[in-house]
Amino acid sequence: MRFSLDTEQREFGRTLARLLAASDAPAAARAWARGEYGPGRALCQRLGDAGVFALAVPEKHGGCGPLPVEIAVAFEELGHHAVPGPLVETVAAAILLGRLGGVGAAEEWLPRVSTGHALLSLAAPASDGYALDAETADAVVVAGETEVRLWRGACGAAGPEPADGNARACGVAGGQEPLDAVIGGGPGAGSSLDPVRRLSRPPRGGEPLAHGPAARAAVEEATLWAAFATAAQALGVGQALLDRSVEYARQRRQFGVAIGSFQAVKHRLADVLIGLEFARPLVYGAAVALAAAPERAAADVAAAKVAAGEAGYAAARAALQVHGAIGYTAEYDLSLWIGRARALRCAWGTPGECRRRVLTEPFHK
Amino acid sequence: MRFSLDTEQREFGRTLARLLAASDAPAAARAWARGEYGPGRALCQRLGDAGVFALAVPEKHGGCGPLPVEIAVAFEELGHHAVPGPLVETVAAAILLGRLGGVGAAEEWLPRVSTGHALLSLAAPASDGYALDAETADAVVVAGETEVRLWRGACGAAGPEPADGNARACGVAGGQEPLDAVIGGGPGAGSSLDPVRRLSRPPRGGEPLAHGPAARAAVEEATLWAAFATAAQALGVGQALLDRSVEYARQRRQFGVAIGSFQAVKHRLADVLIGLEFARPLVYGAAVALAAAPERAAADVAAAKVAAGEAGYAAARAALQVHGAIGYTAEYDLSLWIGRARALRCAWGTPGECRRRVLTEPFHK
Amino acid sequence: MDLELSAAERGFRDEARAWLAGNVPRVPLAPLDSERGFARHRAWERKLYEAGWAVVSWPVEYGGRGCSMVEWLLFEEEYHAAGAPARVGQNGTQLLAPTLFAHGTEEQRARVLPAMARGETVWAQAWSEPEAGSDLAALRSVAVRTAGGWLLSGQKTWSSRAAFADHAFGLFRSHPGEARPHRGLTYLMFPLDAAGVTVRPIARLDGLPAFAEIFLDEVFVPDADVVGEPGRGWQVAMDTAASERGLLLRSPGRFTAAARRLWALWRESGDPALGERVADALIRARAYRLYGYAPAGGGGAAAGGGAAGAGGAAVGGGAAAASLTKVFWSELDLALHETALELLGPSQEDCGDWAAGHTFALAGPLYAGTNEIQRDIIAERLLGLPKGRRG
Amino acid sequence: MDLELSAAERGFRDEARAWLAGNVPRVPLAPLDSERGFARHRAWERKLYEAGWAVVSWPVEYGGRGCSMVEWLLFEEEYHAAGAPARVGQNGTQLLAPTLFAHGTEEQRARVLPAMARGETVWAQAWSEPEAGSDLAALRSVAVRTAGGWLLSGQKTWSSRAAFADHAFGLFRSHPGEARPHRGLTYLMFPLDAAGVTVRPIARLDGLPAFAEIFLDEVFVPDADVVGEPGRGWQVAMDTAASERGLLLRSPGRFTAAARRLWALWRESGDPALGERVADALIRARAYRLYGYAPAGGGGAAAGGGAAGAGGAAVGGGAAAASLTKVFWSELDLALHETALELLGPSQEDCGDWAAGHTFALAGPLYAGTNEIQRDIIAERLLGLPKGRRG
Repeated sequence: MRFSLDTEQREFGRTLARLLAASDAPAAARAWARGEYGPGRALCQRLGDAGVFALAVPEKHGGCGPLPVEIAVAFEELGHHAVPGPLVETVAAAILLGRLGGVGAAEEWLPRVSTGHALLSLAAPASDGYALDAETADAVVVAGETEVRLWRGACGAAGPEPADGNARACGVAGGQEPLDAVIGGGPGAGSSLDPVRRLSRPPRGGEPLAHGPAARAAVEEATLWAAFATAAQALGVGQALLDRSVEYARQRRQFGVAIGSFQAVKHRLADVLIGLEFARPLVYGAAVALAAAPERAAADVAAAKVAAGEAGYAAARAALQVHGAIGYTAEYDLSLWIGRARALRCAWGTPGECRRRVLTEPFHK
Repeated sequence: MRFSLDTEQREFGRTLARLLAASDAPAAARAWARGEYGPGRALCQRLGDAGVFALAVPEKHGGCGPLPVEIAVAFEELGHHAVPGPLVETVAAAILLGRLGGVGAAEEWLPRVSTGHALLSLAAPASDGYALDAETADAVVVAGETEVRLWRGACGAAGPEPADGNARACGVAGGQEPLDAVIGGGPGAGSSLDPVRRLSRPPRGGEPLAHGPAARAAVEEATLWAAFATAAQALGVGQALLDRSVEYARQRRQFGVAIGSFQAVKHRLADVLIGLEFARPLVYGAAVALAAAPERAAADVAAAKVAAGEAGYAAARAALQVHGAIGYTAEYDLSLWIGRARALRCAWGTPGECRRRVLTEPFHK
Repeated sequence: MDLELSAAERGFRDEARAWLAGNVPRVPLAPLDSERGFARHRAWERKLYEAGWAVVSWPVEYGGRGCSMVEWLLFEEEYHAAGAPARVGQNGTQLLAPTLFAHGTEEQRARVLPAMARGETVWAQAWSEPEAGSDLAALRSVAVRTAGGWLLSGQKTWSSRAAFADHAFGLFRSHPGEARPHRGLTYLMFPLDAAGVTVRPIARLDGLPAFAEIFLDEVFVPDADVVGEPGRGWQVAMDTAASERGLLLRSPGRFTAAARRLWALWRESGDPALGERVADALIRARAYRLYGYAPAGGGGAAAGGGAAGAGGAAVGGGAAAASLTKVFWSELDLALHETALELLGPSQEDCGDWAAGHTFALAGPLYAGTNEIQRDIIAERLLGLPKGRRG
Repeated sequence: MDLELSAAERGFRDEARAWLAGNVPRVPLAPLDSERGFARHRAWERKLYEAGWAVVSWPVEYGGRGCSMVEWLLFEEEYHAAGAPARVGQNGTQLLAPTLFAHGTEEQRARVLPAMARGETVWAQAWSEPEAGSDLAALRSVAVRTAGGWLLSGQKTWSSRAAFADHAFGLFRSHPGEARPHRGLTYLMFPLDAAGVTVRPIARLDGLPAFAEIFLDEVFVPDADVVGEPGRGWQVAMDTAASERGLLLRSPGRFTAAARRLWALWRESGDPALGERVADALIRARAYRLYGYAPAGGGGAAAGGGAAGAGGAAVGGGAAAASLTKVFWSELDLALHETALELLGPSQEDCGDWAAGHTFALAGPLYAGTNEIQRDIIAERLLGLPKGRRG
């Protein structure tokens, strides 16, 4: 037994952390929220160069995956730096395509995903049929209960993003129906939990990839990976919220002292740390379970998802309470993580669904 | 609308408070736990003189009830002073007998209950068939789903308690089967939540009182009153725990200051106060609902029960935390209220059952 | 003890219900904190006013109906059950107006209140400053004496509604050099379009400019717009602060309606395991409603605790009791919306009302004095625990 | 990264499982904290010792098997899954023994540990005093120098197991007049039947004498029973305090087993609404188990946090990480038992194990340093927040 990262895995995490720290991901996220996808796409390209997406792509399609432990390391960092985009969905869709095997779509898309040249989105029963950021994804994998289709995104066939970094004026490829009205997302949209995220329902139609039991199994597995990557991301989001809250509590003074010296603040942040520290082993436990046998990993993934999602959300609530009104403003960067924590709590499996999973299906080993 | 106590009701509460403060109810409770029922019975007699039990007995049997608001006032005080005995059960059994109307048992028992000369216990489906303190009750009303029986307690025919205050050597009346092994209760019993309470399952047999739909309706109503009186009692228990915790937190010093000046202690006790203050209107709301129409009061009673039961239990948890180890000892009086709060949380309706009631049956008005 | 409505109360409630059924916009108005939405909500206030529903608890002379507390609670229940719009004028009607009733002059009331009731003048509050959030006594904006009035300078922030409002009210340091930081403050009203005022809207989490910074540079305010005695603004403001967080700010009817909607959502999409939290929302909303009906539970400065029955001896702290209420409703609001989002699942991000409600609820434990401060107040003033290091 | 057991680990686990299956008493022993139960539990320790299971992680020379942390965790999982008896010697094996390994002399280890392992000598802890509970540094009992040793006087309280134990260990003020209250203390061991020792049992909530007061009146202790350097007892004790609250005190296996039993109870008597809390118990027990497997999560003084992966940068506080563990397991234990009692309903009062477990769990947030103190430690030492007024 060796339940800890090896040197290479740790170094991978540090490399990503350095890359992201130098990339101003918050600015890319803000641009993304405005519909300016250039900086975010460029960042994804750099992540692709660093090997993030290859982790989800099988070797025969140019990747080295799926490697769940490394995916967890990467998504903790992606969450920690508030990177925008359909990252979880790209990974899960890639795993789905890889799992389907001999389809042409895998050959077409996986090499491009692997290098960071393509972002995918994924709509599935577990996402209530919504796809994240479909309007900028290069393709959307649309998974029903027993069939999988591919919707070539509005920008599916396009080349690299325009130099001005603005959203491309995208046409609709190959006579497909356009996206439903995009909901959520964007500053001032009013009803979104995270202005950086845009959900939409892909239209009917698109290219059929698979159906029947094989499709169903592949969709189930991809959903598991989506929940897993979301859990790791939520953990990183929560850690970032805690780090910022601690920093703020040390500096902000009220009543003549740093607010971090108040016991109410201390205890709240201590609870956030406890939540994160005990969610983390579940996330890596799920990684180990996925590596061993995805078909027996459902309870582990569910446990990781609920624990990390709730810990991240609790970190957001605490961050708001520690920061006061400034934490509640869109212009302060903290809002990026708060919004993400809110959205990830229920994305790819609500806490309730995850708990039901744990109750009906025991942990293996 | 007048949702507050009138002068007479307030005075009634004050009178009981004075009576109980002068009665050393904790000592009576400790004796009760040792199986010495004399002081507790004497106290119940004084409560009977003060009119507490008459509140549950119809006028034609010598009482003035049922008067739910006054019952709530009384049971808050009984809880506040940790009075031992099957008080809730006496009230609920009296209401059941009164509701059954023309049975001889009502004529036999209710006048004695009304004056405090008889204590009853009650076993019903909602108590999982357990009766509280049946070994010292004068009679036990045993309610099944569709039938009601009366088990003449071991001491049913006996006169006043012996002068030495010890348990009477009770025979079994009229050839009835004896009680099952008494469980719980007593210091050192090890597994009891409240050493002052003894539960047992009354034997089969006893005198049939009623059956069929009328019996069922009466049992349901009695169960409602039991839950209601338990809620009021739990509220009083919680208030006593809060009062004692505040007092202790003002005096106990650690780290050179009164522990009540620590924010963690303050906030915890503030939450206890909030819990109690918002449980109280539910208890009196349930009283008003019972006065208006018991058949429409189920949700109100359930809401009162869950809120007061949880508030009382939360007060016990906080009291333990504030007092530290001394609160965890049997010899310190606080333990009487802690034990009671633990037991009342699930007595006559668990939080879960009460919540289900609220979900399936809306509040009226 | 009873919960029966009198014939008059029933009549009042039925009248409100009928009017709302006929007049509440079928399509929700644009969000309050957008320019278009603000105008729509202002127009709605006018409509309420004309039908006599804008400020039911105020005296008739200022545009109200002189309603009792119970009638006000009934109106609020009907209002929220009908899904009627948010109240754009609430800063004025629930914070400034009680202050004017208690501390204002007759001239001020006659001038300010009717226009407020009609929605003509929408008020923003201007309490916080960058260095004075929870620690309100630390504020630095000044009022300097000048002929016939005061010159205001400094910076206010987190001023709700200020992005689109007409006027604001707040505290200013008028008598510097006092030994204690909450002395020497003056409570003043000022127009947001006055010379020397700059308003910078601030976007909330969802991007809407729900509050603003207000920069003041020698803004002249005549003596007529001082509320209460100059230099005694802290006391004047503390009265307002109690209404700001008590029952008057967030009436029970709001949560009763929300809990019913949550219950409906649960029955539709129901995870049985979430039943526990749905039931708690119903129960807590019920508790708050009954708490309101208890005479002592009545909101605002007059509140003396919600004990309907015996034993509520701990509560007798007047304004401090509003702290109980504030913690209670803000936590209820959050729990309720968190449960709703979970019931909605991934489509929570496509659920308009509940997501917006959650955004709003997230601020509840912060504004009107953080819940940490409220718990300190409860512990110190209601329970009598020793003061800690704060303040 | 993997969770595979080696062949040796599997063999060890299977051996433990088989032995326990054949030897765990079918009828539960009388409660630990009764005279009869204490004797039975002591006999059980002897039986464990003879089969080599008493102190698996100790070196062979003292009666152990020199097990790794993983093997110890596996043994604990099997032990609790088998429903084996509570460990009467735990104060000695988990608190005193680690201290002797770190600070004792070879002579002390050889004299004390084997007898402890065999259950011949059962140890009580003697930390608290009436005026020194959470504030342990305030203790007043003294050790006065005398020829060849020390004379102990004063009063200890809340001494677990002391009603029936043989020996005790604790801190005494040996060098009065030091500037800071946690200097000048000495860590000593003493027999409870020595001249000058009076033990007064104290009954726990359920009436059982789970702890005691110890009155000491010039009790002679030879130098051989000083642990570590005289006057430096605080440091010596703090090492023990970390084991006392970390993973070694309440192993993950305990909660894994309890959560499984809760799950079984729920499936039998199941309120679907309680499923949420049952699932959380399973999940949290799982989290604790995996936390234990992470090398850094290993308990006791060596603990450096439970981060299996990246990002756990905040944790690196050594002994302070045991505070995380302590808050986590104590809250899990309570939640788990509260849920069980609710599932049992009115018959909760007739449910032996779960009621007794709840009584025990209620003390979790209190002993080994209150959870309030633990959260202060976490905030100050792991998060680096400024020290508050405490201490």
